[in-house]
Parts: sequence; C-alpha cells; structure tokens
Amino acid sequence: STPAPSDSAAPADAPLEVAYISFAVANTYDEPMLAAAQKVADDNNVNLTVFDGNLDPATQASLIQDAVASGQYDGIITQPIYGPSILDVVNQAIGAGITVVNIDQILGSDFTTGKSQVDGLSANVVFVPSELGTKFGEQTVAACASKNLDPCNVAYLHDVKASAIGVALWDGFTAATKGSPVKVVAEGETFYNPAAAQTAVSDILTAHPEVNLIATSDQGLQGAILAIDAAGTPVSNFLLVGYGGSEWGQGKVADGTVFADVLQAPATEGKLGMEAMVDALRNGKNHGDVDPFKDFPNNGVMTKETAGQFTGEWAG
Amino acid sequence: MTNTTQVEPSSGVTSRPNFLRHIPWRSIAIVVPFLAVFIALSIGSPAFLSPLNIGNVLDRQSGMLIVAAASTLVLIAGGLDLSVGATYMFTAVICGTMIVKVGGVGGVALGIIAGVLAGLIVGIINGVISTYLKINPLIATLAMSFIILGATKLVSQFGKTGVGQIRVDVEEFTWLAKTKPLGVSLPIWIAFVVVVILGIVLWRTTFGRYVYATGGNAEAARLAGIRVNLVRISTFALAGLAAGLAGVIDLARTPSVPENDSIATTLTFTVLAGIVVGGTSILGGEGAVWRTVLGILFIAMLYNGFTLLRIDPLFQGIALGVIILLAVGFDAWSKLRSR
Amino acid sequence: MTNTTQVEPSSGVTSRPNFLRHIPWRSIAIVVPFLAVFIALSIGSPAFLSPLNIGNVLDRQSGMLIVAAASTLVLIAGGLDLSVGATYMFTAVICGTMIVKVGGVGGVALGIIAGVLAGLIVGIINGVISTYLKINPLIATLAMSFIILGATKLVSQFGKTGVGQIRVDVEEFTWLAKTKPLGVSLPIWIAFVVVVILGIVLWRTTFGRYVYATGGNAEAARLAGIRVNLVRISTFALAGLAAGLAGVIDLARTPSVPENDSIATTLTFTVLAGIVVGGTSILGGEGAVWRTVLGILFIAMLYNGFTLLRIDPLFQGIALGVIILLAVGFDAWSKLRSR
Amino acid sequence: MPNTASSDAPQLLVELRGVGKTFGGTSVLDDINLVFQPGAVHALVGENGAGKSTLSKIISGVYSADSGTLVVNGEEVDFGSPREALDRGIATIAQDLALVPALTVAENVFLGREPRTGGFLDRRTLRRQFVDLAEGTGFELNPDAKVGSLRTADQQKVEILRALARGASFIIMDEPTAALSGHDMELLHGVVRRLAASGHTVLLISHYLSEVLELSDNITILRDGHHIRTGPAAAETEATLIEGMLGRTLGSVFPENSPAAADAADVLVVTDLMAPGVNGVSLTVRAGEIVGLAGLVGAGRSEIAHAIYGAVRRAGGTVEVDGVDSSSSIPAALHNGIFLIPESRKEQGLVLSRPIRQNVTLSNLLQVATGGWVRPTREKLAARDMLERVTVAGDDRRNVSALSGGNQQKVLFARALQRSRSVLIADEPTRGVDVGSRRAIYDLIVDQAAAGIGVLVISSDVEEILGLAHRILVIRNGRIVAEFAGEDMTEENVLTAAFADPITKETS
Ligand SMILES: Nc1ncnc2c1ncn2[C@@H]1O[C@H](COP(=O)(O)OP(=O)(O)OP(=O)(O)O)[C@@H](O)[C@H]1O
Ligand SMILES: Nc1ncnc2c1ncn2[C@@H]1O[C@H](COP(=O)(O)OP(=O)(O)OP(=O)(O)O)[C@@H](O)[C@H]1O
Ligand SMILES: [Mg+2]
Ligand SMILES: [Mg+2]
Repeated sequence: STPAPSDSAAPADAPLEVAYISFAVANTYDEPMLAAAQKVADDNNVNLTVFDGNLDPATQASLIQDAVASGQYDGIITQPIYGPSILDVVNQAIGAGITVVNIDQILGSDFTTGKSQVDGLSANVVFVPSELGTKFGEQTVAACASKNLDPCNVAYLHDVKASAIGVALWDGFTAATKGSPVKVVAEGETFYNPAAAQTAVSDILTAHPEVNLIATSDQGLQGAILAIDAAGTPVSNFLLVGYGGSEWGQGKVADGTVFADVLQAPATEGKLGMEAMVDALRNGKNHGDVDPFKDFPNNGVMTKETAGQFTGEWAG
Repeated sequence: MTNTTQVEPSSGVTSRPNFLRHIPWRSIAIVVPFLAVFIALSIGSPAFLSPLNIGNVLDRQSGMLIVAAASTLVLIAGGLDLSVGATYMFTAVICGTMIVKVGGVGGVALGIIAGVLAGLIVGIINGVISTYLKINPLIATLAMSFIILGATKLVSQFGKTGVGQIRVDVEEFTWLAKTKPLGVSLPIWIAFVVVVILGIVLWRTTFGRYVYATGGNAEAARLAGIRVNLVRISTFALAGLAAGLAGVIDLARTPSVPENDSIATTLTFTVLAGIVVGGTSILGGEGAVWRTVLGILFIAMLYNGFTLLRIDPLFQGIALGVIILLAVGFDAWSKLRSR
Repeated sequence: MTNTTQVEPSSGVTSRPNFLRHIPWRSIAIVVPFLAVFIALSIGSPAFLSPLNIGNVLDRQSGMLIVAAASTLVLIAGGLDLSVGATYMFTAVICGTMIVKVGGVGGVALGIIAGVLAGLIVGIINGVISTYLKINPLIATLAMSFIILGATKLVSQFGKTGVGQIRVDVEEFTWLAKTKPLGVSLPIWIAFVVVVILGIVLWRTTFGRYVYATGGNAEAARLAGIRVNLVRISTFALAGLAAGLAGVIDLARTPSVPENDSIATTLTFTVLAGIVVGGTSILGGEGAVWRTVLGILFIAMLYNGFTLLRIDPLFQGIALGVIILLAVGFDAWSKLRSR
Repeated sequence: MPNTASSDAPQLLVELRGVGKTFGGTSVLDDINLVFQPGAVHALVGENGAGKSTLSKIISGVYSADSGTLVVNGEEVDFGSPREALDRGIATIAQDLALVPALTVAENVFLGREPRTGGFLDRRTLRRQFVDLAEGTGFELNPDAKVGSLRTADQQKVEILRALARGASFIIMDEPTAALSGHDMELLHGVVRRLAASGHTVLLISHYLSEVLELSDNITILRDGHHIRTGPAAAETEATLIEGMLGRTLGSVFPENSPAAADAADVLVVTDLMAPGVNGVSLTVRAGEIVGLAGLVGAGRSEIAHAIYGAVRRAGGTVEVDGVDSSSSIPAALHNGIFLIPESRKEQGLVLSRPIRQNVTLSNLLQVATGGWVRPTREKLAARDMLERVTVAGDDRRNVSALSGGNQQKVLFARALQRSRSVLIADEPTRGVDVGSRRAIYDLIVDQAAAGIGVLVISSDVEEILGLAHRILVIRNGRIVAEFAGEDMTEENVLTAAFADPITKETS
C-alpha cells in the first residue's frame, strides 16, 4: 500500500500501519510507553510495528530510513535517543508523506523547549530536560530547607554526564539551586543502572562522609539505598531527591524514604502520542505541541503529601 | 637439467567435475551466504531492491566500510585496533568544534582537515605504542580508547555553546553528505574510492605484500629485510586516518555528535564483526578488503531485512546470531572441504 | 649427575646484586604498579584503607573476579569468550524469573540452580561451536552473545508482571549478598573460594597442564594424546558456570536486572581488560589466575581512587588509559629486562 | 636404558595394506603395502615430498588413509586421533617439533601421561621419572627449564624423550637427528639399538644414509608416493639407495669445488664484532670463497651470522662489504649486498600462509615492481626462474605450507638467488633436505662462489662443511678458536677444536 498523504484522512475502518521507533525495547522506562501506545493502537485498528533503537542514534536513523523505504507505513512514531541524529531522516519521512509523531525525547537540538523543532510534525509529546532539571533543583533546595541545612552537601549522580539530556538536566538543576545553601560536593554517574549507582555512592560516601543529600534518578536512588544499607547507616540519615516518578519512586516518597520525586510519565506520553497519531491519520488533525504533564497534580512533583495522587507509570 | 620434484599427474580422483575443482572454495565462502540472503530478501520484500533502499543502506554504511577496510589491513599485519570507534567520535568532535569556532567555508575546510589529521595522529600513536613500546595492541588500543573518549569530552566542552551538543548545521558542510553525483551520495562515492584503493594496495603493491608477510610471520619478514614496525605503524595510521574520514563524513550527515561512549564501542565491534564474518583471520597474515566489504554489508543487509520484513525486535538479536553462525560455519565447512 | 645446559657464569655483568637477579621480573610486573597505586591511594586518601572501603570494593568486584578467573582459563587454553557479559545477564534473568514464578524458599533454591546451570549450558554450547564446528571463538561467542541477549529479553518478558521489571526483593535470596560471615560479605567469600580453586586447578593439576598445553601449542598437545577439544570445551563451560554464579550473586545484591545490553558489553570488556592488564596473553598458553585477580582489582582500585580523590569524570577515562598504559608498559619493559 | 622401554612391552605387528592418500586432489601415497617386523629397525628413505612423513602420520593417527587399511596385530584399525595410536602403543617423534613452549622440559616429556595423585600433578615423581629416563639415554637437559627458551637441538632431545616416555612398542622417528650434534646423534643411535634389542619396533626416517645403513635392519624406499622396494639393509649401499630414491645415479654428494683465486678481493671484512653471544669476532671472506663456520650447537654461529646481517644490535666492531661499511640494520645489509638464509625455515624464513611465489620474491620485491606496484608477469617469471634453479616444481601459487620440508628449504634458497649479492650467509642450508636436493643446493652454493660471491656456510654436519668449504673457522663461546684450510681440514681437527672447552668438558 502507498502511504496515505497526511492531509487526506483514512476511512475509519481501514487498518493503519504505524512504525514505532523505540529508544530501546528492553527497558523498564520505555516498555510502559510502548504498552500504552499499543493499547491505543489496538483500540483503533492500527497495526503497530515496533523497532528497537537499542540506545544507538545511528540505528534509529537506519530504522527510519528503512521504514520509509519499505513503503509500508502510514505513520511513524519516534522516541529519539539523540534528536539531532534523526532530524534528517524524519524530514525524509515527512517528505515522503508519512505522518510523524514524536514522543518523550526532544526531536531537535534545543533541549530547553517542548515546542516542535520540525516542520510538518503532527504532534510533539515530550518532557523538557531543562524543566525537569529545574523542578529537580527546586525540590533539592526544598529538601535542604526542610532540615535547615546550610551548607547542604549534595552528591549529584548524572545518568550519563556527557549526554545531551544529562547536560540539560544539570544546567536546569544548577540554575535552580544557585544562591541556595545547596553545595554539590561529589558527582558520579549511574548509566541508568542501580548497580553502577551503588558503586558510585559507596565510593562517594567513603570519601565524603559530610554528604547530606543524594540527588539522582530513580535508578540511581535504588543504588544509593543499597549502598547506604551496605555501609550499615540508616537511610534516614540522608535526604534523597529523585526524578523519574516510577512505581518504586512513588512508594518511597509515600513512605517518606525519598523527600521528593519529579515525575516522568512514559505511559501518558505513549498514550497521548498514539492518540495524536490516530487523530492525524483518521481525521487529518494535527495535535501540535502536547504537554504530557498538564493533567498531573502539583506540577508533576511527588512529595509525601501529594504522593497518594500519583501512580508510578513505570517500574523504576 | 632440472630434475624437479614432481607433482601429481596420476591422481585417480577425477569424479568431481573439473570446473568445480577450480572454484576457490576458500575465497567463495562469504559470497554464498551473502548471495543467499540477498536473493531471499529480494524475493521476500519488494522494497529491498529499490534504488532508494539500496542507496540508504550503502549511504549509512559508508563510514563503517571505510573504517573496516583500513582495519582489515591492521588485522592482516597482525595488529588489532579497538580504538577506531573512539577515534571516529573524537575526529567528529574536533571537526565540529573547528567549524563552530572558526565558522564559514574556511572553518569547514579547516574542520575537515583537522578531523582527518587528528585521526591520523591517533593512529600513529597507536602504532608506536604497540610496536616500539611493545604493548599488546589489544590493550594498547583499549587504553587509548579510554584516553581518546576522555579527550573527546574535553574538546566538546570547548566546542559547544550553552546546553547540548556541538551542532554544525552549516550548509557548506552538510553538503558533503547531501550531494548525489550521478544519483549516488557522495559518502558512497568516497567509501567506494577508499575501499578500492585499499583493496588494490593490499592486493597489488609491495606495501600490501609486506602487510601480509608481517602478519603471517613477523620474524621471517624482518629477516627478509622488511621494516616490520614501520609496516605495522602504517596500518594503524591508515586505520586512524580512515576513522577520521568516517567521523567527518558521518558528522556531515547527522550533523552533530552524540556523546555516548557506547556508540564508539558499538562501532568498533561492528567493524570487527564485519571483518571476521568476511573471513579475515584475527591472527593476521590472511584476509582481503573485498571480504570485509561483504562482511559489513552482510550484517547491514540483515538488519535492513529485519526492518523490511518486520521481524519483532525481540527476535532480531537471536536471528542475527544464528545467521552469523551459519554463515561463518559455512565458511569453516568450505575450508575443510577444500583440503 | 645431570650436568645441565650451563648458564653463563662468565659474563661480566655481576654489578647487579645477586638477590635482585633472582626476582622473577616476569611475574612481578603487575605487582609493582599495583603496589604503587595502592600505596599512593593509601597516602592520598585517608578513606581508602578503611575496612569499609576495602570491603566495598571487594564486594562489588566479587562477581567480576569469578568471571575473570574462569575466563583466564579460556584465554590460556587459546580461546576467547566475548559472551560472558551476556551470559551473566541471562542467568540473572533466569534466576529472577524462577524466583518470581515459583516463589518461596523452593523458588530461591530453584532459581539459583537454574541460573548457574543456564550458565553452564551456554558455556558448553560456546565450547562446542568453537571447537567441533571450528568457528573462530571470537565470532562464535560474539554471535552467541547476540543470541543470549535476545533470549534474555524473551525470558524476562515471561518473568515480569505488569509494568516493569523482574524484581526479587525476597529476603531468602538477598540474604546471599547481605550475610557477612566473620565480617566479610558472602560474595567475597564465594569469589575467594572460586579464585583459589581455579588458581590451584590451573597451577597444580594435570587438567591445568593440559590447559596450558592446549593454548601453548594445540597441535603438540594433540600429538601428545590430549583431548584438545575437550579441554577447550571444559574451559568454556567453566567460564559459563562462572558467569552464571556471578549473575546470581549480583542479582542478590541489586536485586533486579537492568535490561541494557551495554551492561553486558561493559562487563565483558572489563573482564578482558583485567585479564590482559594482569599479563595473561590473549594468544594463549601463558597466564595465571592470580595475575587476573590483580589486574581486575587494579582497575577497580583506580575507579575507587578517582571517586575518593574527586577526579572529574571527564578526566577519569584519560587517567585510566594512561595508568593502564604505564602499568602494561612496565610489564613489557620488565619482560625485556628479564631476558 | 630407558626405564619405560622395558622388554616386557607387548610386541606390535604393524602392517599397511594398499594404503593411499591424497591432498587436495594430489596423490601423495599410492597403494603402499608394508609389514614392520617387531623388534627391528625399519628405515624409510626417499626424496623430500616422497610421502615419508605422510605415511608415518597415517600410522600414528594424525591422518587417516583415503584407501587401504592399517592393520595392528592382525586387526584392522582406524585411528581417529594420535591419542588412539598412543593407546595402542605407537608413539612418534615428529619431524616438525611439537612442543609447548611455556611448559618445562619434564612437563613436556610427560605431557598427557603425567604421574598424578587425584588429578594433582605429582611433581616429585615427575622429576624422578624424568631423571631416570634422561639418564637412560645420556641426554643432558635441565628438567625445569622452559622449553621455549631452549635451542633447537635441545628441543629435539625433548621431543625424543617424550616418545620414549610413552612406553610405546612401536616408535616412529621422523628425522630425529636432523638438528642434533654429532655427540647427541651417537647417543640416539644407542637408544635405537637398545630399543630394538628389547623387542621394540622403530620406524626410522632419515636423510643421513650412513645412519640408515648403520642402524636399520630393513629399508623401504619411497619415490613419488610409490613403494619402490623393501629389503634388508645389508643388501643396500648408499649408491643403491640413492638410485632407488632418485631413479638415477648420483656420483658424489659434493660437487667439484675449485678454490677461489688467490688474488681475489675481500668481499666481507668483519672486525672485532661484538653482539649478544658474539665476543669479538674478526673474519674475512674473499670473493668466490666458501668459508665454513663449524662448532657445537650453541657455540654462537647463528649469532655471528645475525650480527653480520644486522639482525641484532651490534655492541661493537665493524662489518665491511666490498670495502663499504655496513650499518647494523637488515635493510642496510641487503642494500650493501649481504643476504642471510636463516636456520629455521618455519620460524625465521618462510611465511607459510602465503604462496610459494610471493615467498620467493619477498626480499627483492622492488625488482619485480615499479613504483611500489607489483608487476604480476614479471614476478611470475622471476619466481619461476628461481624455482627452476632450485628444482621446486608445481604450481607456485600454492601456499608454502603445502610443500615438504626439503622443498620449503629450497624455496628459501630461491629467495637468495633472485638478486646477485656480494656475500651469502647460509645457516644450516640443508637441514632436513634429501640427498638429491642436497646436491642441488651444494651446486647452487658452489655456483654462487664461482660467480664471485663470498659464501659463509654454517652447518652442524661436519662432513658437509668439509665437503663444501675452502676454509673452516671453528667457533666456541662466540669466538673463533681455530682456523683450518687445505690439508688441515679434517673431521678430527675440527671436532677437537670445537670440543676443547675446559668448562663443558665432554666425557666422550
Ligand atoms: N597438509 C598437507 N596439505 C597438502 N599437501 C601436503 C600436506 N602434507 C604433505 N603434503 C604433500 O604431500 C607430499 C608428501 O609430503 P611428506 O611430508 O610426506 O614428505 P616427506 O617424504 O616427509 O618429505 P621430507 O623429506 O621433506 O620430510 C608432499 O608433496 C607435500 O607437499
Ligand atoms: N643463553 C641462551 N638462552 C636462550 N636462548 C639461547 C641462548 N643462547 C642461544 N640461544 C638461542 O638458541 C638458538 C641456537 O643457538 P646458537 O645460535 O647459539 O647455536 P649455533 O651455534 O648457531 O648452533 P645451531 O645453529 O646448531 O643452533 C639461537 O637462535 C639463540 O636464540
Ligand atoms: Mg617428512
Ligand atoms: Mg644456529
């Protein structure tokens, strides 16, 4: 079948073919996103084919090219590993008349905005790393204030320090904590892996017994708690601030272990993205920029008081 | 005079047809699985043979082919370069930084030259460390790749402004990846030229002979008057140069560098896998550039096929592994047969 | 009697004191950089020598040490196993799935057995492919690692419920990582026992001799009546078993499996780097388990030191690479000197 | 007396019935029928490539025959591996040394049948058994030395001891003395005699016809993979053997060799050469002169050659070729006109995985290339010409590894002939080469000298040195200790000079 031009809507009953270019298929964060998209697809007679970017931007670019070349798809959903790497091929896809919806990660080079950076994109449903970093920094400041710490010695664990998201997050964090008692005394990397985080935190605690607060992703926090346990210190000696909004994180915020956790909403993004795709293909309607957090309470930040209003969208 | 020690005329076994006996089974090995998959995909997916698809595949593999062709020489000469992936990222960052900082057409020219040159320098360092300093090439280039990746991050700190990565959306530069003389993209042309040159160098020049001899028996080569260390260093230098060229070309396509160490590792591994699937020995002394080209394209074709045939990603790894085992197993089998 | 082939008494060089001449420079190589770094860190960071820190480092490295010790045997026997990282993840997923699906103490026992057994089976398959099917071990285990990682994803689909990931927060299981007999964690004890056993097997048993002989000169070993293929398969089986054991131990510590292929690759690489830094030859026939232990701990100590000394992550790679080059360069230098 | 060669070892009657073998379509053995009488020494002679090693490998389970059968004690067997042959009591001293460099001498000797207690190596027993075994043969070896650090000759002894250590009834010796010195050769001969006397069967393959005639009871001649004849040794002479092997007669092994002109210029002048293992050597070689370097194994002859060639760093002294100072590097030596044929063709000489043709042209590629570009036709012609001169036939696009040992040696010689030089150094040029080819190589050496080239020949075969050289230098401890020419060139003089070493005094 030839791809349906995006301006002419397909009949409601015809099955649609959509390619889903995932960040990584076997990944706890990405799986619920895919599952949510899959559900919407099933409900709307859309045949979803999943491709595995497997953490490699070049692979994603290839996959998109291949999907376009195959001529089998009406739409493509992208979840970029590194936006700039696939800009070109996304443009090719749009040029070939395929409807493209971008979810979760920035498609483009500006990591400070949720606005679409590609002409002809049907919808853009992303979280903004620098905003995430800002909220993250604000919660860190709040955590320090809750214990009246000045200075407040913080160990900050990047996921991947040199990555685009990592840098954007860090910049947001530093801007938000500027002028506050927050003082980053140690840095480490988690590589999204609790075991790696555990190693990093063990070493940090040995070298910097003065650390009051650990700020990192949910995976990083898991490793941090393991490391603190292994050191034989009560976890309550430390303030923990996280981001990710996972099921695990929600539980830990609810029971007071973690001070606050900034939400990420993979399932919501997957759902909204796929809905936008269906709408575009069936009704020719572009959703444009969609803020996935607009319906969440407390600006998407879990604290002990608000934790009950959230359910984690992924495992953590 | 010359009473020469005879060779068989008498042998009884003539049951195998003559033309079959003259096929070099040894060399043909990777060709058979390659053709088998090629034909299967042509039948299985109508899109496969389309010029667009073939062009896409080749265009994407152009950098990989350049690096792999040069790395083949390193392996044949008895070395091993695990740092090509890191060098590839490093040169892209160098090139990008130059373009961003200097700007204009001058910046583009300078960037390209600096990138390629950086690759060459890294290659020479690799060569010197693993010959004159007598450090095993595997560990030497592994250590070098840590160093290079570190250097990459430092340089990119310098090259980027504000949030994010080095971006080189300069028309004069991305042109490199977008031009299509005779309908074929410039990167493909470059890869073609590089591969052909390296292939011929290895096949027909004295240097090529020295490369084979060095990897086949370094001591014998040395006593035959070959400057073994120099030959090895040259192959490392070529690999570095190739990585530099590939880094620049792929930067023009992207046109920004994702800073992720695992990309470097993946590139190195894919290059190595392609070379070995092609049939070049990691022990040195044997192999050919055209084999590497087939090996790299074989793997690329499989991935392409998986997408076209909509194979579930969960099964792709398994399928890839099994097909590689079959292909290489066929190679091993055909070698036994040729005895 | 036995007037042995005389060793030069006459040579003029007696300026070196006698006791120095009897130090086996060859073996001592990795020891010197190891001690140098150890002492430097002890002075540079007061926290380094604390029992807590040393315990942490050892505990984290226990899985790595087990895998590396067994992989050393593979390398000495002339093989190479690039699939240990994948196997490690695979067995963790198998173990976790069992525990989740069966539950209770029975589930834990079954999970541990299944995990370790799965490792063993993968190892045997690796061995058979790379000996009887005559596929180069590098490519055989690379292909196998694609297959194993694929299988890992399939199994984990089955093991997890709802959103998420296999999580085995079972007291009876995590106990494995948390108990500290005599103040030292159980994983360290297990690693210690495994390393000592493998070290003695290699050093003192006839099987150990056969491993050296197989890697040193396979043809000679075969002519001497050694079942070369069986020896190789056994080493691969040991490596698989070790990866299984390590996967289970590390799962008990985490206690969930991150599904990320690059973790597997990183493990494989770190293991290989440790072995080679320790001084075991990738060409086979030479090496020792204790050298590997030092090599692995050397690298771990460096990373630990980087954090303790607050080295910026951006510089860590560079520092790591340079120190490895220095350490291995020292090794090469001391080998030359011992001539 | 080797302890393991006890006379109660069961006797084995080994027979070959219609055995044939082909490699890649080439027939190497054709319809061989042979019976090896137990308790006898059975010799196998033939040209290089006649199929001797192949035949022995069929018996020892390395290859299996394509046609025909192997019969042991009346029972048809098909050994799938050397292990099975060993289990039946058939052990081999392989032509190509097969040792594990990283293991010690004792460990290599008992590899695969170590004394053990519960899987653990019993080192004390191992050592004791080794000492017993070595004592029985008279070989002197340090049991704890790593084999990789030994000289070729000592490695050969390890290989011999290993076969003896198996307690086998049938022992195949494929050119066991090729790398041995005269003294060790005698020791081995003693071993062979005692083995046969105690009921063992020995299959001896050798190119030393005197050795064959002296030791064996029966002799089989192979030619081109065909069985020519088998008969009692008493019925043969060197001449009849040569005739059988070559299918033609060969007058003398050594060619006519007229001395160089008295006024010939010095082409090689070495002064006070110092290098590892070389302790101040001065020598000259005149144009057209063949100078022999004699000495015991390990005397430092190869080291001298390597130092002259620039293959090792010189610590002092000068080397002049045609009056031009030659610096210490191989390319410089080649440029100045020195060429070295190294002693180990496998380790130092040939690139086994490359075609014959490319091995021939390796050192002189520039002659068949223009601007770095190899000219295939020129290369083909050049290689063919050289190969014809050294009498190696067949497709030269095959890998060198497919050639028999002697023919490999000739390929190495062919490389030296491609460009005429001033000085040719040949280190053990005929190791493992059959009589016919040996004559061909001697002819080549003499031709070279006649063409005005100075030749330096190193050989452990004193007879060869005596037959070939105009002048002999005896080397000991890296020094020249004696020089003989003319009438003084006798075996006794050379050996006396070589042995007269107060430190390692031999008791022979
Ligand atoms: N593995 C092999 N592959 C191909 N050809 C072989 C192989 N082994 C031996 N040949 C060929 O078989 C023939 C007989 O070889 P073989 O080694 O038995 O000779 P030989 O009588 O032992 O000679 P030499 O005296 O030189 O040792 C030779 O022509 C050789 O080229
Ligand atoms: N002290 C030593 N330790 C280790 N290896 C040695 C030693 N001396 C000599 N060798 C090695 O043994 C080999 C043969 O020894 P050498 O060259 O001294 O003997 P040669 O006089 O040439 O006799 P042949 O040619 O019969 O071996 C050489 O290649 C050299 O590398
Ligand atoms: Mg032979
Ligand atoms: Mg010698």
